[in-house]
Amino acid sequence: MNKMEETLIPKIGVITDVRIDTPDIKTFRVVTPDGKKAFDHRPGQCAMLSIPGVGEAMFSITSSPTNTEYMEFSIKKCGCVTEWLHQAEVGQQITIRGPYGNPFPVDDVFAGKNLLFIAGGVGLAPLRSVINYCRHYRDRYGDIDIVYGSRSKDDLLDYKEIIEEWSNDAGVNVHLTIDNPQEGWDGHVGFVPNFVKELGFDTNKTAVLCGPPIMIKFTLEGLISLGFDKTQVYTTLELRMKCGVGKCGRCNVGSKYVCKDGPVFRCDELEELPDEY
Amino acid sequence: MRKVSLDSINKVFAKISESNKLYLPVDGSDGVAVYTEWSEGKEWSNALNTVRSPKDFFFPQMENLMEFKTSGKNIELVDIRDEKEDFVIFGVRACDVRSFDILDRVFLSDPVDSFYASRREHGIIVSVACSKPSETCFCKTFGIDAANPDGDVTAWKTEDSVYFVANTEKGEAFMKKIEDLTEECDDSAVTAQKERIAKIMEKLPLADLSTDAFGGGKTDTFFNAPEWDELSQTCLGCGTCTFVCPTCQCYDIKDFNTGNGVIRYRCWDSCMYSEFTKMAHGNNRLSQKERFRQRFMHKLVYYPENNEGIFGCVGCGRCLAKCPISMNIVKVMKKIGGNKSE
Amino acid sequence: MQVKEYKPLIVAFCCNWCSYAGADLAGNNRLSYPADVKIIRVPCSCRVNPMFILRAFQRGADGVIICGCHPGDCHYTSGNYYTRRRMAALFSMLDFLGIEKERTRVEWVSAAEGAKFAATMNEFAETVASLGENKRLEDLRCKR
Amino acid sequence: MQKITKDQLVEKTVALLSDGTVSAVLGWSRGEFDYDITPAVFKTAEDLKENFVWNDFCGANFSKYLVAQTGKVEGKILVFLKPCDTYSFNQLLTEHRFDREKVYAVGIPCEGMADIAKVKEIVGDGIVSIEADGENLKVSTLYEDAPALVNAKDVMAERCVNCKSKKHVAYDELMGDDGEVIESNRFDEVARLEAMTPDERFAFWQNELSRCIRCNACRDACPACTCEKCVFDNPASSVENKAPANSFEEKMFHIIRAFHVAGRCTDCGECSRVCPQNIPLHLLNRKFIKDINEFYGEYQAGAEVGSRAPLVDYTTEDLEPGEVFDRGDKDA
Repeated sequence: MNKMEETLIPKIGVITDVRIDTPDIKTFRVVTPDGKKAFDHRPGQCAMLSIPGVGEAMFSITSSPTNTEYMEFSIKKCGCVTEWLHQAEVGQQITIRGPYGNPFPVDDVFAGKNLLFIAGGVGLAPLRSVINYCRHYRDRYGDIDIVYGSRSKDDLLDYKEIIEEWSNDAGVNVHLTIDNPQEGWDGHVGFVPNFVKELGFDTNKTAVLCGPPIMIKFTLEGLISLGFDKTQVYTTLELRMKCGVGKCGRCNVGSKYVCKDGPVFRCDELEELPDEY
Repeated sequence: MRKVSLDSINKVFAKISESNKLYLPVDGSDGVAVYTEWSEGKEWSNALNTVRSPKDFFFPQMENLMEFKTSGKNIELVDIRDEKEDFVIFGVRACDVRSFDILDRVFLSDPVDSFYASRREHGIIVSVACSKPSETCFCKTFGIDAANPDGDVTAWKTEDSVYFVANTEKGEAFMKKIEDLTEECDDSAVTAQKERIAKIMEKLPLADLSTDAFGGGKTDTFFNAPEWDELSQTCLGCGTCTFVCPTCQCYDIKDFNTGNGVIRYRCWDSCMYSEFTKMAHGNNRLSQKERFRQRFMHKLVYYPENNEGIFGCVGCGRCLAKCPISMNIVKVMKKIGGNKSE
Repeated sequence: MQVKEYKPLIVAFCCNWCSYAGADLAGNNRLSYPADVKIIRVPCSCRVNPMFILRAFQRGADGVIICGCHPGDCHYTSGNYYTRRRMAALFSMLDFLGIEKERTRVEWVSAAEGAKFAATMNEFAETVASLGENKRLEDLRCKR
Repeated sequence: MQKITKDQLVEKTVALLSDGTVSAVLGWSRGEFDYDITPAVFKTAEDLKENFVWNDFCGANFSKYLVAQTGKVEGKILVFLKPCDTYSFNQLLTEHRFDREKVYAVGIPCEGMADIAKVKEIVGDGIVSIEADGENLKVSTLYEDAPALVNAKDVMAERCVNCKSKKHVAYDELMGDDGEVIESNRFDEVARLEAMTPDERFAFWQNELSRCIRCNACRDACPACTCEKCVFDNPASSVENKAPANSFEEKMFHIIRAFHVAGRCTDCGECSRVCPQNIPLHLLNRKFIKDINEFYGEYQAGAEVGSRAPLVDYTTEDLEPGEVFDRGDKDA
């Protein structure tokens, strides 16, 4: 057998930078040992990161494909792999394989549209890749609105980038909210779904949703009450995955495999799946 | 068509095993047939089938994928895939031959699983027609002809002889090797056997089982069927059905720390297990009902939806014989299919 | 190729209150026992779960010995009585599976019995050495 | 041939259902053939009349189902208990695994259950029907014109051949006559293995356990295995494992499984009944039972509610682990 390409066999990656974003989210910069980007990807796609002996897990790639030097992953501490990563230092090697899943349709469906990004908590991680992609090719898209909420000011991911870069872009409107009032916060206070309704967006937009399941559920209801159609709303799913290529059977929901056919789904497509995600 | 007398079949096995490893069902100490590497003195079992399906040969219960050596912050990855040699699996029944096709559609679809692919490439399948199907057999339901199985070579075993026909290039090469031991013959004995088997197939208790109610696009019809509660009520949540099933292909990837390195291996997994879909933040299939439903929906609806209507079951009857509580796909099909088959 | 002299790896689970102190005393008194005896301190001999013993064998031990306080002297009153029953049952089962019974042992060693500790270990290591490598409860993956 | 009939059981059950004594019934439900019987929860008289069966293939022990079902059912659930099942029932009660108040236990006599594998050994494959006919089973197959008559004793499951008791140790109501604890030969096979050399024993178990596919059926069917989360399912235990990666893991799983139920195992034999690979797992459990009887005095788990299992008990006079091997010269 000529050793064929095997998707389950990863590449070695090196963590070259660790940024502490919030008390439980860190952003890791990963390149190959020779300093290159491990592979090309599209906005919304994922990668499998692993630490030998600890485990392997799927993470969305936070950095934009337009960044050709490295990849970034914003990772919340919640299980054994993420806990281990949070203890890792710069220079630590890990393994990486991918890219997996379907990207957001940035070049066809999104082209020329007004975009509305709605994220809650670490749900901004997969959207950051799309947002920065769209900002990079600013002239291809209409207005961009970003609604982002978190538990508190300290839990807002990429706060510096949001304030210093996104807010200053022409035609990009950022709307931030936190769950409870906090000293030193003069922005909006309240949950994302209500905030979306208060902001009352025009329906001439394509919306992209990401966050905890409960937030997605109520925000989607909110958007529909504003007159949005489900075909205008995209979201991403998360299920347990092992292989990443639609074979191991873990992320199978209905006839779809979230790793291969998702994680990006249009909300009307989601509705056709059995209620198991 | 060529034949060899049953008395001389061991000579055929000896000839083949000169150049290739040869596996065939052999009765174990407890009388249960197991695929065993042939060597002098081992006899081809008369059993209808093995408890463990031959999917093992292509998708083993456990296989090492790669190794890691770690030192400080560095990781060294060792690709441990090795060169495979051709091997022969002899005596595979029609249902199990079809199961390879079902597995192929998973493992050989893009991206190809190279571990599976290399085994598949090197495996030569000699199938054998069934002469005495069991009451648990229902391969006919899935359009499988027990009297005329696929495979690189098809064999028929009669009272005194074994007849062979090659179906593929690999099969031709196999026949070439045993040319001196076999003689050209007409197909009258085989035709007679085929007719006899066809009659038995008609009489099997599950002969009327039909898949008409199932298939792709039926998710909404069955997903919320009230019968799932009753069907799954006493399911133990063990993995017997999945592990004896020739088409179940779910797997887990795990790491084993040997103390001087890490072995990453994969092993069979079962959607019936409670932690199959468990994530750090929760589980999307909390009860046994949901897990039970997943297994059967996958075989009867999801798989055909993705594979031009082909069902993920071959009717081998292993789960009928082995489930500790005798709950199985036939009972599920009859119950939720609304007895449309009767 | 140089043939390495075979030295058995012994895992000794020692209770914190008696046997570990006994081992300590053996050390303080410069009594010698094989360096390949690896001591694992446990709060009480009854902390030793059968899984610990199997895992020791998996990871390369050739013999496993459990040392606790003498019956009646347990720091927790009755822990070692439970150990006694459990290990009797477990060792008998290992023997039933054909695993050499000489590879497992329970000994009671008090904090004052440094000499007994050393003697026990010497004798146990010798016994295990005479059996050779643990083959019947080995995990080949850990032997490379 | 069972002494009590299906009709008697159905009649009794329908009466208890209709007068409101119980709201559900744990019983055996008919299958496609006459031997593939599924445990089921019946809630209506119609369902019972149509699907309830009682024959020589009703081997499943329902005790463990009570753990889950008593929590699901409003009111009382009726459970049928064969004599051996009553021991498991008591053992679960001892361990406070279900609420006795929610159960209406009906003891039924058992003349021993048949093993379909043994039937097939005698009459061959292709069984289309099995009927009780006096002392015999009348078995019709696809391949023989006349049905074969097989003596029920000749096809009895191993655990029934070595039945330890026909006495019901727990019930709210008993149908038919109660039996007695029986002097059985159930330890003979264990003794035979004990008499072998360690090498022979090792070869024996290596051969048996190498067939294990780690389907966990033995664990999941065992009425004594009722941990909410098994150590072998717990990723944090570092022994979580789904596949028998090698002979070590096969042994580890079976040693730990048997050890964990040692002293609590009632010897109901479900582990061996459900094993798809026909591994004689009950021998491991019986070895523990035999040892415990010899070391610490006769003990039958589940014989009475509340008894203290031998491995969570002690006396100051217990024998030393090293003495275990000195008592006899079985290894000589």
